Amino acid sequence: MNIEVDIGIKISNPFMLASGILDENGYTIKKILESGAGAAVTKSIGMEERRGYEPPVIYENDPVFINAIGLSNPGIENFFEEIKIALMGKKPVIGSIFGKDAEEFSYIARKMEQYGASAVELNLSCPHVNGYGMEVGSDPNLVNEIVNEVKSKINIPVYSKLSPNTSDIIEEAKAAEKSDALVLINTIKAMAIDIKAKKPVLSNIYGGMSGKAIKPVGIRYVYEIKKEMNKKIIGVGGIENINDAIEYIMAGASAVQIGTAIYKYGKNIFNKLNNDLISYMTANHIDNINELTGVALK
Amino acid sequence: MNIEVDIGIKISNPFMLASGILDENGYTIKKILESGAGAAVTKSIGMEERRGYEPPVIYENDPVFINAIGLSNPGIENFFEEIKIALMGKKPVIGSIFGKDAEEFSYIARKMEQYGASAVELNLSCPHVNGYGMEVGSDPNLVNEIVNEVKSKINIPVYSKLSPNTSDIIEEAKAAEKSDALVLINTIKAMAIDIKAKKPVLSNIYGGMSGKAIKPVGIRYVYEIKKEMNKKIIGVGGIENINDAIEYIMAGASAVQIGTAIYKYGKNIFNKLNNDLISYMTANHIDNINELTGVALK
Amino acid sequence: MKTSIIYESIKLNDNTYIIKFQDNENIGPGQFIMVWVPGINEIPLSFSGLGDLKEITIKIYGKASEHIAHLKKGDTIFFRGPYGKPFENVAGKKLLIGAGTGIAPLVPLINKNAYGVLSGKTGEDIIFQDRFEKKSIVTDDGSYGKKGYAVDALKDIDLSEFDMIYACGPEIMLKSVMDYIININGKAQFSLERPMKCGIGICDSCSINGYQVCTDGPVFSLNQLMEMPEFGNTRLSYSGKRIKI
Amino acid sequence: MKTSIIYESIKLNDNTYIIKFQDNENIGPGQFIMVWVPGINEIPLSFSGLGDLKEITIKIYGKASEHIAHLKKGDTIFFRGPYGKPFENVAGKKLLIGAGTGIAPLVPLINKNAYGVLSGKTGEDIIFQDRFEKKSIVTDDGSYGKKGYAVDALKDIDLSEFDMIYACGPEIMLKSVMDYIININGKAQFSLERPMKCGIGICDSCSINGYQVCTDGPVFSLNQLMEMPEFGNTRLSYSGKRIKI
Ligand SMILES: Cc1cc2nc3c(=O)[nH]c(=O)nc-3n(C[C@H](O)[C@H](O)[C@H](O)COP(=O)(O)OP(=O)(O)OC[C@H]3O[C@@H](n4cnc5c(N)ncnc54)[C@H](O)[C@@H]3O)c2cc1C
Ligand SMILES: Cc1cc2nc3c(=O)[nH]c(=O)nc-3n(C[C@H](O)[C@H](O)[C@H](O)COP(=O)(O)OP(=O)(O)OC[C@H]3O[C@@H](n4cnc5c(N)ncnc54)[C@H](O)[C@@H]3O)c2cc1C
Ligand SMILES: Cc1cc2nc3c(=O)[nH]c(=O)nc-3n(C[C@H](O)[C@H](O)[C@H](O)COP(=O)(O)O)c2cc1C
Ligand SMILES: Cc1cc2nc3c(=O)[nH]c(=O)nc-3n(C[C@H](O)[C@H](O)[C@H](O)COP(=O)(O)O)c2cc1C
Ligand code: FES
Ligand code: FES
Repeated sequence: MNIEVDIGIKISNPFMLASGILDENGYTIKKILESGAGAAVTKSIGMEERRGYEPPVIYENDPVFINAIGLSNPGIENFFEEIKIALMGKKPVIGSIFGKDAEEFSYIARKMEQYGASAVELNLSCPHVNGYGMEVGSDPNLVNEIVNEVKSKINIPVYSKLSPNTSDIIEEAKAAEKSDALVLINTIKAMAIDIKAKKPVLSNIYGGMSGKAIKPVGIRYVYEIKKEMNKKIIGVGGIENINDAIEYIMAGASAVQIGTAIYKYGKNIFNKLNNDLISYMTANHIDNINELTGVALK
Repeated sequence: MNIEVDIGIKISNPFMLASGILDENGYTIKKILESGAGAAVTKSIGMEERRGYEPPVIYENDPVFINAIGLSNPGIENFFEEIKIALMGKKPVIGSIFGKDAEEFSYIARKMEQYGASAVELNLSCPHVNGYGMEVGSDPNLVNEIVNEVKSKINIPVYSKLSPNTSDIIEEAKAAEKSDALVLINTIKAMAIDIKAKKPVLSNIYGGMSGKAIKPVGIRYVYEIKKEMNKKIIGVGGIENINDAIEYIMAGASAVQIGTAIYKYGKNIFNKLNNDLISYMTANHIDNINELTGVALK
Repeated sequence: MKTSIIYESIKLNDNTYIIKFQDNENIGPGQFIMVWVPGINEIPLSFSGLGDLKEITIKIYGKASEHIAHLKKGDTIFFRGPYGKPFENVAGKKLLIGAGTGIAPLVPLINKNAYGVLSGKTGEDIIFQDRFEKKSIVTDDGSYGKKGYAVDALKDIDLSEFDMIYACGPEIMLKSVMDYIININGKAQFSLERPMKCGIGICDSCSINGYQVCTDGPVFSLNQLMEMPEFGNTRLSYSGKRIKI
Repeated sequence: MKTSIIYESIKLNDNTYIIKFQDNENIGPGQFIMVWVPGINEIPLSFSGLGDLKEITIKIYGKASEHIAHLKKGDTIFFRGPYGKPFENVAGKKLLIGAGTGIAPLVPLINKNAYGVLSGKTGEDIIFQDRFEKKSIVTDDGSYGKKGYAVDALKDIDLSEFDMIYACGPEIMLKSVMDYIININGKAQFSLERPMKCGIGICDSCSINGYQVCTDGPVFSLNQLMEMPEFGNTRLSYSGKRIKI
């Protein structure tokens, strides 16, 4: 039975840690890899150290989960040690990065490659400096420039993570065509008000919704883009169990990432997913997990 | 204690029936009005009779609810009798309409006015004929043209219902500035795959997600737009109980619409919301519900 | 979506089949499920058997019913539900009136105290007649039983001796039965069929005078139906256009 | 977000307050809540009293703690939780070591069998000393009790007679306690404080060697801590930069 998948690099199982969840401290990443994840994506790292927003940075009311961490990160120059520690987990570590333009992205990507990352994931869903409320990812020309620039500067695979907060994700995906894989989706902009306090809960007011509630949106984007272009896709958004993961795979994903579910099921969700995948494949007479990718499109 | 609200017309309480849910048959609308709704919006009606999609037209797996009814409707010429029956409910009936251009919208709007509708709601979130995957609502020029044209042709209030499947809803809202109120939000494009059948569940593959899962997105749009422009807003998306309704009102809504929750709580949800609103206002010493509109913005 | 494996398929006549499958859900007589045929359609079907082995009886009208009717042992059936309100099963004497496959949801009500009235266009349409000890059979063309409609068969029966009358079939037939029994026996339950899309009371396509057949029905009492001017009169088409029945 | 109405507020010293409020939740000693001050911040606080009237003891450091400390009877407190794993409360003899407000979460463990070691920068920082029958008090400046650190006080005590040692305070103090007792008494539980954002094990800001203080802790056993090279050594800053402790 084969559960190894190829996303430009080979990973021993299709379950990856999503960016921003338990992946700031190298020791935590190491532990997640030891708990069964096939690979781990780091927190998104930028040029400079960034404090991020003050708490409350999360709102949790199952099935709704909203976060506004605010891209807090130590800056790429301070991230070497964490990657080094994480790599003791002996599985691929993928560096998630953000920047304001192609130059920043490619600088950070090169650093990640030097630090030993197996691939980089471009977080194209972060706020754009040159325009209120805009996101890098909603400007196809900028996406195109960033992806091409990064691809030309490093030798490890490049993944583009796209934002669902857009009217035309296909245009975006096409702009990112040179990527080795597309990562779909990031969080959906949302907010919550506490009616007793009569105030927004998050200190930043707006945040990104993740978890169970966004799975149908993630499935839609994976399916829609897989149908439109034959690109490797990594599915993410609301995966809580093996059935959710299989749904993403059938929609067209080659691998999947898990984030929010960890607060409900703990780090051991990766071991469980692996076991449940084997059981699923046995029960359904599937020899190779890759057979299932995109079957719902047929 | 005052629970009457003004949305261009006065309605006796802030709870309205959302478009597309139990509002195709005039008798059902009448019953909903008798069950305590302050007003009811009809199903979206177009120029011609439309069959809509074949079943499955819904996917239900609480908290996820997705529909793809496909704008089935009898065509405006055949809708007079339903409005006539609905009006026996003795409360405002609001005609939801869709079309491909300003001319169609204004023709149908005039008909709705003649039929006795108290206001019209422009469904600006339906598929655009002239462009794959596009929606009328994501073209601000078209929105502007439609709203201005309809406003100039009828004497009853005009509401614009906007789509959340866009990167810049503020631009859209501004394009619809002449409306008497904005209705936020319509469903979020989504889909579900049945992993046993290995196929998308909905016959149309894609559908619109509504219910609990989208409330934080609706709250965000109401808040964001209320902050940007001082327009009357009708909030809709995932309201299941009085706390959800109050959250929308605090975010900036003057009235709210209820759709999906009806399958869980039945038509009597309107009576319950009214009773619970009175209890809430009593407990919190609020004399006039309008005081609460937008308090979270302060 | 639930699934079950077909345990047995029985051909009743040229275009009617019984399909049996395992399901532990506690289902009442008259309730229904929405059966999905992936890639084709989803249709409402009620139960003709309610044990641990559930039984549906299906007549082929179009693609979906054809696909379901031809399911074989070992195939998978996809469905959601059960939905709707069941018949209230009384202890006393029951009259069961079924037109064509309309008899199917009444089958679980059959016992020693039940008298059956079975109607059909031709003899081919008469099914489950051997399940009844006492019965009347009528066909439109007289090819089996007496010639006539269900309501004609009632004229030979003393309705006052029944504690409950149950009827299921096309709305036009139900209306004629209602009009006939209304002055004789007020205790009756009717199972209605109207076009269904959602099955859960949200799309309004199956509605009748503010009631949703899928959630408030499909079983309604005589008293409820008497207050529904739409009954036997008008309904909405699949697109939502009001049409005559 | 949960809410409760403040029942009582008690001033302990210039910048330390006890706040009492009703909450029926069953909370263990050492568990904590995230207290939200709308418009300002959200901070972790543990309990110094666990009855039906819950009690938190709070020292003013910045805006959030100031706001909470100044809550008055009748005001509303907003919080979520309880979170984290509690101390395991043993039946035998207990040594409770608290530095400053670090003594607060140990208060619910006090009984006849408890011996307290209270430390502080000055005498002002020593709180809850009257709750202990038997105790040692040390201050950095010698303004109250003996002059010295918590670990100095331990040197006068026969640690082998305790069934469990409990300690709470700054990590640097916990580390020195650990280093001291490690060879004498292996039965100890430490409550750690690291910067918290989410409180539910997802943001990684409170982590120590792969463990999340908010969910795997805040209470860790001596054995667990011995396997954590980060303990008392490095941690991540609020932005995620590795810094010396
Ligand atoms: C609550 C409920 C319970 C039902 N239970 C059963 C059941 O137990 N067994 C069963 O066989 N059917 C039952 N039906 C009817 C069944 O749902 C329809 O026959 C089915 O939807 C036909 O689908 P199709 O796609 O095969 O045919 P379609 O393609 O929808 O129809 C093909 C042609 O047949 C006509 N047609 C379809 N259905 C009927 C009908 N019922 N009567 C007369 N003409 C029809 C259509 O108008 C069309 O001309 C029930 C319906 C409801 C609402
Ligand atoms: C699990 C856990 C339980 C806790 N329980 C309690 C409790 O029961 N009672 C209590 O008073 N505190 C407790 N704390 C500490 C408390 O959360 C902080 O004191 C609080 O976050 C300070 O927030 P602030 O916004 O008021 O100050 P900030 O604005 O965050 O800080 C102002 C200044 O004080 C410094 N500072 C902040 N907190 C501390 C601290 N704890 N020690 C030393 N310097 C500090 C900061 O570095 C800064 O320079 C606990 C912490 C954790 C992690
Ligand atoms: C607390 C939190 C922090 C996140 N931070 C990042 C980030 O730094 N970069 C990024 O690309 N995505 C970030 N995400 C998005 C996740 O990687 C993921 O796309 C999203 O949460 C959907 O997956 P999930 O439902 O499994 O969490 C974050 C999500 C959460 C919940
Ligand atoms: C079954 C169904 C049909 C709908 N049809 C329409 C429609 O015809 N026109 C429209 O503007 N919105 C339509 N909507 C969207 C609702 O009016 C509403 O905006 C959305 O469902 C969010 O509200 P809710 O969560 O309370 O359902 C439909 C929603 C559902 C669930
Ligand atoms: S089938 Fe949709 S309301 Fe009955
Ligand atoms: S505070 Fe976020 S992981 Fe502990």
